[in-house]
Amino acid sequence: MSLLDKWMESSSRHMARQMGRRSFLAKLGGLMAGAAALPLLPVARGRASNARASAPPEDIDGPVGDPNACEYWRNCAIDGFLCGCCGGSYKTCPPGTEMSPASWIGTCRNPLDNKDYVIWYNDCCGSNPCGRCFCNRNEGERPMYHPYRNNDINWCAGASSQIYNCSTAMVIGLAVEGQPEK
Amino acid sequence: MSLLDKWMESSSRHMARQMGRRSFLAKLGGLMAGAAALPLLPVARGRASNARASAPPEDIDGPVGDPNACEYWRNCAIDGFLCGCCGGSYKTCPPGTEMSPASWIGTCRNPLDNKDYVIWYNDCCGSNPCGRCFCNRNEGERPMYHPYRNNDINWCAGASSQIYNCSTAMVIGLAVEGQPEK
Amino acid sequence: MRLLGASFLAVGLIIVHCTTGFAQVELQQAPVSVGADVDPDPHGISATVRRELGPHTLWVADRLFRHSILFDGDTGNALGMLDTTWSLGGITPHTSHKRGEFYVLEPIYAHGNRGKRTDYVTIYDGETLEISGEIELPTLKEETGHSVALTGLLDDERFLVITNMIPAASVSVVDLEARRFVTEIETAGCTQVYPVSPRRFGMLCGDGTMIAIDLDDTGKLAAIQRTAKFFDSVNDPVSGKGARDGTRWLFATFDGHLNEVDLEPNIPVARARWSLTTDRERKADWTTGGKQHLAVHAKSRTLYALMHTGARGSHKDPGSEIWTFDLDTRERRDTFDVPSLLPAFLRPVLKLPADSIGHKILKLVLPNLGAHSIVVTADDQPLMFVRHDEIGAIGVLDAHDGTHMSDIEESGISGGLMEVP
Amino acid sequence: MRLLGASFLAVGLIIVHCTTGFAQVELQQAPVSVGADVDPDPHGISATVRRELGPHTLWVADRLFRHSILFDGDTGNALGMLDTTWSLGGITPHTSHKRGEFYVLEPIYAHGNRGKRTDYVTIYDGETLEISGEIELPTLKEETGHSVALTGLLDDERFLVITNMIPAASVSVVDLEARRFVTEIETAGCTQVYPVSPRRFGMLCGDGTMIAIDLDDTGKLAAIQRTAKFFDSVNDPVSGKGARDGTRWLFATFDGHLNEVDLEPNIPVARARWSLTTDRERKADWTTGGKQHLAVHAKSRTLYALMHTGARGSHKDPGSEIWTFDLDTRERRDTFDVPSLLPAFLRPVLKLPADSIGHKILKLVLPNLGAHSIVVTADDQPLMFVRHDEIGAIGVLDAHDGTHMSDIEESGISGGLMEVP
Repeated sequence: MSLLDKWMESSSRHMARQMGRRSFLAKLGGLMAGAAALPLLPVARGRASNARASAPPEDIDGPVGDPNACEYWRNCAIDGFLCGCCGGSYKTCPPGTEMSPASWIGTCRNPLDNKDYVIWYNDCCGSNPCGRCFCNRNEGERPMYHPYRNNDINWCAGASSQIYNCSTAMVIGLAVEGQPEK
Repeated sequence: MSLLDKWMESSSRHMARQMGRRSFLAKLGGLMAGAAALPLLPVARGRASNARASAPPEDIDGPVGDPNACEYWRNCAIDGFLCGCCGGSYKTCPPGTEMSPASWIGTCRNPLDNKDYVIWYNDCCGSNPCGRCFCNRNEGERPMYHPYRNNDINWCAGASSQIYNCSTAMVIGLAVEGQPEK
Repeated sequence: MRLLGASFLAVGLIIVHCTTGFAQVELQQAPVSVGADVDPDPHGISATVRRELGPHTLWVADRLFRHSILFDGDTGNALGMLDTTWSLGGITPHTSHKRGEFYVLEPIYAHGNRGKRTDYVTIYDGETLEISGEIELPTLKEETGHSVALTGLLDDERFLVITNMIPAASVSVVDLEARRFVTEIETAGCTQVYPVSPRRFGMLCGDGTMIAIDLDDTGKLAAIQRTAKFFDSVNDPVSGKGARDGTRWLFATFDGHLNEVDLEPNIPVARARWSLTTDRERKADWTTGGKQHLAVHAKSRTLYALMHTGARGSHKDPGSEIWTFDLDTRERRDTFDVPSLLPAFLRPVLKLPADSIGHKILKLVLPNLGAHSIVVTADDQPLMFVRHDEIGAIGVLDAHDGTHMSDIEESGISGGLMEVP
Repeated sequence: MRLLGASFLAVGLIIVHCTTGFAQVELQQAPVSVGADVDPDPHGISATVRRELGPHTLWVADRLFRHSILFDGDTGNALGMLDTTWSLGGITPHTSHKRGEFYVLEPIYAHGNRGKRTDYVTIYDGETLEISGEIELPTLKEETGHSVALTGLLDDERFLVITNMIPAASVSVVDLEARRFVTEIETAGCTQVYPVSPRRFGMLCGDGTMIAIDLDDTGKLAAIQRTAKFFDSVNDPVSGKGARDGTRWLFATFDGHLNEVDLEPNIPVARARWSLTTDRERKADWTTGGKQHLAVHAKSRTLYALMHTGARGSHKDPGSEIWTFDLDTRERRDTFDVPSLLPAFLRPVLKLPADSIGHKILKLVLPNLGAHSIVVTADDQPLMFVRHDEIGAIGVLDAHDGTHMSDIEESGISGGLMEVP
């Protein structure tokens, strides 16, 4: 079990104990209903200073470097239409759609720096399915009892409309470990 | 111009004069809203006695005799999904759908008796498109300014739901003439 | 406004009454002599679905057409279809044979694709397919995906249980007899629903266990019992795509091991897992995969598994072969090839006659994409239906010997699930 | 209820604020050291459509996905998409360049696919594609088909005119500036709308004439003028699938004759028709056909006609060739082959890399189904887009010489229309 997964387990238990499950869920629900500006992450990250911050290298040859190809390195656990083929990009939703506040994650290796990144597959919601660039890759994907690693859930259920348009592939940060089974 | 078409022209003008267009449309609208049991036919027929009535011969070899084939003799001006592939038949709507009260007509020749029949392509409405056995034949089909011979109009617009599922091909009677261009 | 000198005014100018299928003209005007000696087809008749569904009946869900089609698996004929309004649907309707009803779960927005969302269980009459009722669900958490086991009808067809996932795992219970929502049961860490009796269903848990939830006669939570830990959810997770064998549910792991959980005892019991593959097959990367990748024919004690070769991460890839096993001895019995479904998908698109030369060329040229889903009927002459998630054709196999008997063409376009009601 | 000893409780347990794209953890708990030295991608950003649409922008409507996609015709990239909620949709949105808005006509039911129907013009912001307004239409007669010329935006982008057909022909006028429905004009015997100026549009009539309808500055009917009879609606009807050339509209008859109607004079004038085919070609059954079968490039005075060989009744069949004519001299200029669109449709289904051997085999083996629709951009380096009604791929041609430059793949599945906004 990866550190990440272990942490998820312990931190969620901890939180539930601290807050009481009811109040925690109530708070969560309130936040979700309240503002699309409050994304719900299954991981936390350090207060990185902008000075130190960098981005993963993207100058990769072939489909592994093409954000609109299923083979794109970030797409290792994506299931859906690539937003880059729908008017958005792998980091932005198409015009008129809303990014889901909750979503699943994957752990994908960047072939240039050989580092594993945690990728957050945010769905874009509120418009009929895009219908372009369908990809289904499942490296490190897990069944529904591991929800934050499951790509069969309609994550738009957390948005103001559950109508699914497409999926993005955004970097949250470096992974401490590789995919959970490794 | 076929007798049928001429008659349509004169009878509709006649009716409109008789009733006043406003009241005629009001009546028509009321009937359409009121009951699905009141179909709106672009032709009229004699009070045929049941005793004299017969049906066109249907024992035809090959696709011309297969109601679920585009080549079926009655389908000469159909545009849509064949109801026989959707849970209904060429004479009945699929379960749960409603036959449109108004529709377009075609004039198709039965290859066994070599007679021309007026076919009434009633749409079945209220369920999402069937998606099976799509056919588009346009023998005698006319542009939208000849509405009762036009199969591009969504005839479900006359039903209680304009959602189109499939199309039937029902005999109204013998045609006095062949297709209008002949 | 001046009259435009129109050649005609409107469509449908003659009003005709349709009484017991016979058309009577209502106008004074002399009608054209159309069909005086031909019986007109009666207007306004809708077909019905026969009350007793045959053993080879099949529900097929499609996300893009937003409906499920009920097929006669022997003829490939459609018997009827039911709408699903949502955009990511693809769950087949539930069937009450007792009450003669079908049930569709659907979120409905107040204004087209927008506005307030309310979830309903829509009740259809089993013969007319007309809506006979609606049950409003107070929860807005049903997750509207398209996996197996998101919803389950318990054995006496009274309680429907529905998986919720966001923001937390829970189950909604609906009383279909009383036509009302009953309760929501929090199931922290456990999800998907696996019915085994009128009042009990199982759920898979992230800690490697399975729970059995017992309802009381009102549908409220009575008890929760848990198996010992029987799988490693990180290193060899069991797929949620299970197959039922009486009171047992069978689950394959990503690595091709089979877990059997008996949910009959008060405290459910997981039996020791066994491998669907030999060491040699495992080395060649054979494993289970797909969307509905296990099926059981209980009478002949047969387990069917959809198999492919692939590394980790391939657990949703389509299978190329179907392996059959004896459910009791666990011995491998047979191997069926998954038929190529692309020719049956393309034939109608290209308007090629069945078995024409063009159709045969398609069969020769087109690659076999495999299948994501298999289901098997429960009768003595069982059929197996196989489907690829992205093309709309279903292969029909003799489930005894794997003979590819026919195809159901135009069953949809985009995958959802299949179910023998 | 006892706690289930879950391995986790819910998804999304850590609340993170996203301010100017930078994530800040809100919890006291020590977070995992994820990405401390990597800039996370900012959450919640939606793209916008550029304010000035390029000359090669294309709207493509699809009935099955129930949306229209805005494409950049040069790159084949999607710029955005707008929903249409109805089941038989397939009309592209209207564009106001002046106000930076798009308009979609949609019937909305009170309850999913059922309940009271209300029709709306839904207004979208041209950059964000968010809904900025709705105009309710009191009429319930909009006929929701998918032909050309069912709706038309008049030249100064103020008035939208909408064809009604059932139970009688009429036109609804909507003031898009004031965002209100204005009036319904009865047009007995005349239908479809052909804009020619800010206040005037034409309509084709069943008696073989065309009318010009003039609106006043409030959108109400000012006058109706009628041409002499210029076509025989029974023996050689003009297709309603016209192409605009300034104040003139061009219509082909089923037999391949071209009619030109000049709607500039107060009383509109139909010029003498001319034939697109020679006697020899006519004998070989060459004629126009399809769904959008004429296109005009005004600057180069070019008329494009989608041509096929076929008998009466073939007027909606796909075309195999595109013939070009000089609009002024009426001389035939060139012949373009319609490219085969099936390989571009199947390539993504089969997940074949572009120009792979498999892709090339498809090109060799698959039949050319032709195309139902053509549109041409208005600029100096015009592109022609060609589409088959039943497969989702669009061919991109150099409109000067017919070179097949590229394909726009996955533009939809079921054909609607195309429009250069």
